Amino acid sequence: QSPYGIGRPATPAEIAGWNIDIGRDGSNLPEGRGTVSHGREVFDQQCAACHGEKGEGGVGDRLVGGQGTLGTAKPIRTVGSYCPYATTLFDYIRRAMPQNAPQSLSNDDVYAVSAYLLSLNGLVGADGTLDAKSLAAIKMPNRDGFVGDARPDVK
Amino acid sequence: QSPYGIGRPATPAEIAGWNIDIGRDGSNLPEGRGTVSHGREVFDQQCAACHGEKGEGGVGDRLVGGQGTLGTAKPIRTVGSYCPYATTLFDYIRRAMPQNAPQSLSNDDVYAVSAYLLSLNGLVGADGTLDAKSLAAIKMPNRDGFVGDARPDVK
Amino acid sequence: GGAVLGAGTSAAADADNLPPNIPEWMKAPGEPMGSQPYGTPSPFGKNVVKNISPNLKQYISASGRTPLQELDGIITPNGLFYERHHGGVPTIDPAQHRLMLHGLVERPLVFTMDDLRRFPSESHIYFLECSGNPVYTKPYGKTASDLVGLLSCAEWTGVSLKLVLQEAGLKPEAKWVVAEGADAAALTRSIPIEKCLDDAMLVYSQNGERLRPQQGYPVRLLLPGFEGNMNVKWLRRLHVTAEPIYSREETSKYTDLMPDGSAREFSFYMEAKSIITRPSGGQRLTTKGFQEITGIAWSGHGKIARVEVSVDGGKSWQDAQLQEPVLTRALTRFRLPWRWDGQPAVIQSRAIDETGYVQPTLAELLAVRGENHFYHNNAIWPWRIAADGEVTNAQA
Amino acid sequence: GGAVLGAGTSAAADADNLPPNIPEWMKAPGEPMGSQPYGTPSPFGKNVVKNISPNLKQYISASGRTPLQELDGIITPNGLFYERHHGGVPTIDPAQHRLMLHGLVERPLVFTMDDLRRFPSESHIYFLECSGNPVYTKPYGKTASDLVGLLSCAEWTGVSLKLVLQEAGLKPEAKWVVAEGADAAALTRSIPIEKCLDDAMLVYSQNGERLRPQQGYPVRLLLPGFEGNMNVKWLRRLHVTAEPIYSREETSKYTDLMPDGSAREFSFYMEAKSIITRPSGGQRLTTKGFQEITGIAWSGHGKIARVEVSVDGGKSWQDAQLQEPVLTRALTRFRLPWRWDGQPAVIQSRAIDETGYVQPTLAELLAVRGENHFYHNNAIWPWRIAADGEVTNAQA
Ligand code: HEC
Ligand code: HEC
Ligand SMILES: [Ca+2]
Ligand SMILES: [Ca+2]
Ligand SMILES: [Ca+2]
Ligand SMILES: [Ca+2]
Ligand SMILES: [Ca+2]
Ligand SMILES: [Ca+2]
Ligand SMILES: [Co+2]
Ligand SMILES: [Co+2]
Repeated sequence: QSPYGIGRPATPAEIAGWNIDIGRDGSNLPEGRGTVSHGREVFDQQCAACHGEKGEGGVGDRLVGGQGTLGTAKPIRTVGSYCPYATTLFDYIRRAMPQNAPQSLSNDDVYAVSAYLLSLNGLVGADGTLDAKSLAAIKMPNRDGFVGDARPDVK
Repeated sequence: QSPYGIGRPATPAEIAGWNIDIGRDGSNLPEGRGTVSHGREVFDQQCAACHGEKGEGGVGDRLVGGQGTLGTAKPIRTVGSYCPYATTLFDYIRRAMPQNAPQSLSNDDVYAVSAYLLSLNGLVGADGTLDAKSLAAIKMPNRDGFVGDARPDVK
Repeated sequence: GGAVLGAGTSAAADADNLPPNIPEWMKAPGEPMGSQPYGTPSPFGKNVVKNISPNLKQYISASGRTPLQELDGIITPNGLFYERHHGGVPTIDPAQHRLMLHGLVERPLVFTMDDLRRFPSESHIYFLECSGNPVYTKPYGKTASDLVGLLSCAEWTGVSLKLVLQEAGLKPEAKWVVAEGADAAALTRSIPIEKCLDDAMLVYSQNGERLRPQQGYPVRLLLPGFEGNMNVKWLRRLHVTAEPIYSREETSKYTDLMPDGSAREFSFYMEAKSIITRPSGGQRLTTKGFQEITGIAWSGHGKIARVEVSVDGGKSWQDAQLQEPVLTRALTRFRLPWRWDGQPAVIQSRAIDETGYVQPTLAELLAVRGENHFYHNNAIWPWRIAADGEVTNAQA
Repeated sequence: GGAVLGAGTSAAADADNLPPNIPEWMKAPGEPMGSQPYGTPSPFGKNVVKNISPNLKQYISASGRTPLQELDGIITPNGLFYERHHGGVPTIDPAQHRLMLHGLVERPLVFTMDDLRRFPSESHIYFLECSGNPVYTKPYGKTASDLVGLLSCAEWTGVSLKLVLQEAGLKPEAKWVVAEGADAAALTRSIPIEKCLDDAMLVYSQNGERLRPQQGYPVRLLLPGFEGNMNVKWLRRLHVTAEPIYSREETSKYTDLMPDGSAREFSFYMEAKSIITRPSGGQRLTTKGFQEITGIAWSGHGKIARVEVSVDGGKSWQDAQLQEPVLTRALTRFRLPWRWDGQPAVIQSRAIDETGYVQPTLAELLAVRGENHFYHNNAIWPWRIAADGEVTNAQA
């Protein structure tokens, strides 16, 4: 049925090992959980050097604040103000952060540090915990801020 | 009259310094002259290391012999057997030889070493001398051996 | 005679090598055969390198630009192809690289590089451009490379993505393909299935030879006309899905903020654009009289239909000559003969593509998109020529 | 799946980097931006270099071949462009290089490189081939590169020679132009004026960037379709004459000896030719089933009209698909889908150009030209595939 007969079947175990994509509905979020307070520990140790003590930015992006600024002359785009889905935050941290050692965090730690960053942005309580279900349930402030490609927009 | 007005005039002195082309009629051959015997000295000192003691070849091309072989199964193409014009020999030695120091020979030496190579090929007497006039007058054995491009030659 | 001088033109000549003298490089043999098993440019061209800012915040997620004003024709040599990566350039052993194809397919598959090369191949000349090329706000760059150097063009060889997807068998719900790179950013973008079944390719060669590491060795995605970031390099995984994955690179980055605070997402195509590369910013006209004006034009929507050039600050426009053949979604070189009268002048080009779209001015773009739009700036870019021949950015 | 394996394909995979494991190159950042201001190929491609015999008599007047069987598409990357020089590769300072134009002209002129770049420019993709590619006698080469690797193709940019000649004004007696290189061989060839006023160019760029030293930096002659040697590199002088100069390179060398002892002189054009590059000598089929057959075709007389491929030792022939656009005097990539049944096979291609000329067999050429002809061998070259998949030269 394969027209060229090229390639070999991918096994479920192989797919599970490589498929780290998280759907915006939370699909494919792994098991595990993490608290804001553990997230603060992870962040202080592994993230603050690049993103600042309070996520205010440095070599790495600013991660906190900016809500309400997107329509102003000086928009501040952060995870809190701009990112439409919390799943994206989890997905990105797991695949790419910390920049010096990507894919090194446990799933629990990714939940924890996501929880901490969301708490810094006022989107999770200071004593909160995140797991697959609660992370998927978060409604980000800019969730409905995106529109399609309207180009050609100059006539 | 120059459509683009690009470039500057070349002076006669500049042209004279660079124009080393020798026509097959001997045009543009320089003043000077050289004997076979002086040519042997030049050759022994500056050419034999690459072309062999008697021009039999080495790192450089074989320069002697081969007359009468061009139509055989093992043609030997040399200055003597193949080259249609003696002017080509002069032109090439002056511009390109000795390979380790091109354009270093005096015109007299180029005449001399050309005379020597032609004498080894039986085309100049052992006590001969070459200058512009006598070099241009030499009729090389393969002078009439060339034909035009007959392709396409396979149908 | 005089010329358009680039930044790196060497100093005045040493008369020893000028006529009537014999230049020194004719008096001794040059480099022997094999001194460069893989050739490199002349040492006299050592200034022609990628344009990399010495003041970047960090160099792991960063970009390096093609020195467009130094180049001719439409092909970018591989050594000068622009770079943008988010996790540095990985060193991948092709024998250990795998491409996994899974998700909404009948038969999830794993391919080796040898497998990918066994498919029917095809080659096309396409441009590739980063969507943030250039930004909308000052300070604007000085040279053509500073402005739009995140742009290159090559002959790509690979397999049609459609054939690879057919090998796995798409399920009816398949609407997007999520592509992931094998770099430290595991860079991820969602591609609409229509593009994947149209002209998308998995490419392994660039200008004849294998991809450079900076361009995705051993295999990358190539989406003709789509913004550079989507052409995922070091491709390791294709996940066929029903909706986009909303990856960080298609939400936080590569979306276009509008003045009202909304943002355009999934804005894939690079619209028609052009720039004069000679004379251009940083160069100098050293003489009045004949000067060719030349540059490049391109459009993600197809072929360039026309390039117009103005030498009077936009008052009047003339058609430039287009280098043949004009290829779809490739750079198109344009040329216009011109005589400079020695007076100050403002020169600029505008591209029109086969859809009839006309490259806009910066003011027109800013009026609609505002200063915070960041991506997809395809404005006309004028150069100012001063009476002394200096060429500078007329918007700066 | 299996594949056509090239000589340098890496060894078996280290399972640590295979799925389901995360490959090591995703777990730490790669090379930062700027680690290669001028990019180079992957270290895993270090076997893809020019094919230079280790047994040459000397390396000053010698050649290095393009590894054709490793390449895709039609563009040869500059680093792998074939080389042939007679006095080594000179290192020329472009600021001290001059082109002199004299002889049967109204106004002898000297041009700087800046002058030459001021003329109207044009770019074309053309092949370049050495006339001795390959020889007529055994031992024949093992690989496509060994056989016809003195062949490459690039996008060239420069000025039409016609414009430069017009600048000096040709006298009516002008019939030839003698071109001289600024190398240690002061290499000299006579070009008929018709070619000089047709498509001849003075080129300074190759695939976008300046010529490589090995290809004539800073300026060379480009005579589309003419034998490589005439495309004089490091061009310093154009002498307009009434007859050819009968230089050593057009008498002693680059003439074609016939069986009767006569020799063809001024045999300029490279006739139509093709070769299968994959699968080709030195490679190995590792599996039965689908294999694409691909190769290149070219003709000095214009466009390739058709390429036919035989997979049964010449009994039957099928039309291959030609890569678009087919350009005049450029390489044309051809492709044919094929399924190998695991049996021994002999595969070969033959090119037909727009003049209707059909690429001949070696036997046909030898019957007319004999074994001592040396140059302009454009024979069909068959490859033998053994039952174990090994591909070898079927004429060897
Ligand atoms: C060595 C420096 C470094 C470290 C350590 C690091 N980051 Fe980052 N981070 C960056 C850089 C640089 C970027 C921007 C990358 C890009 O744009 O490609 C980034 C981007 C991000 C973003 C995306 C922000 C956005 O708005 O798109 C998040 C979220 C993030 N980092 C979280 C973390 C977390 C959590 C950690 C620790 C577990 C961490 N980072 C550690 C450098 C670092
Ligand atoms: C360092 C080595 C070397 C030296 C010294 C040298 N040659 Fe040569 N010569 C060569 C080589 C190599 C060639 C072939 C060059 C080529 O084919 O491009 C050659 C070619 C020639 C040819 C052309 C032969 C033909 O049939 O086309 C002539 C004539 C010649 N040399 C004469 C001389 C003379 C006279 C001298 C001394 C004044 C000299 N050579 C010194 C290496 C040398
Ligand atoms: Ca000097
Ligand atoms: Ca976009
Ligand atoms: Ca000034
Ligand atoms: Ca390992
Ligand atoms: Ca010839
Ligand atoms: Ca065998
Ligand atoms: Co932990
Ligand atoms: Co003397």
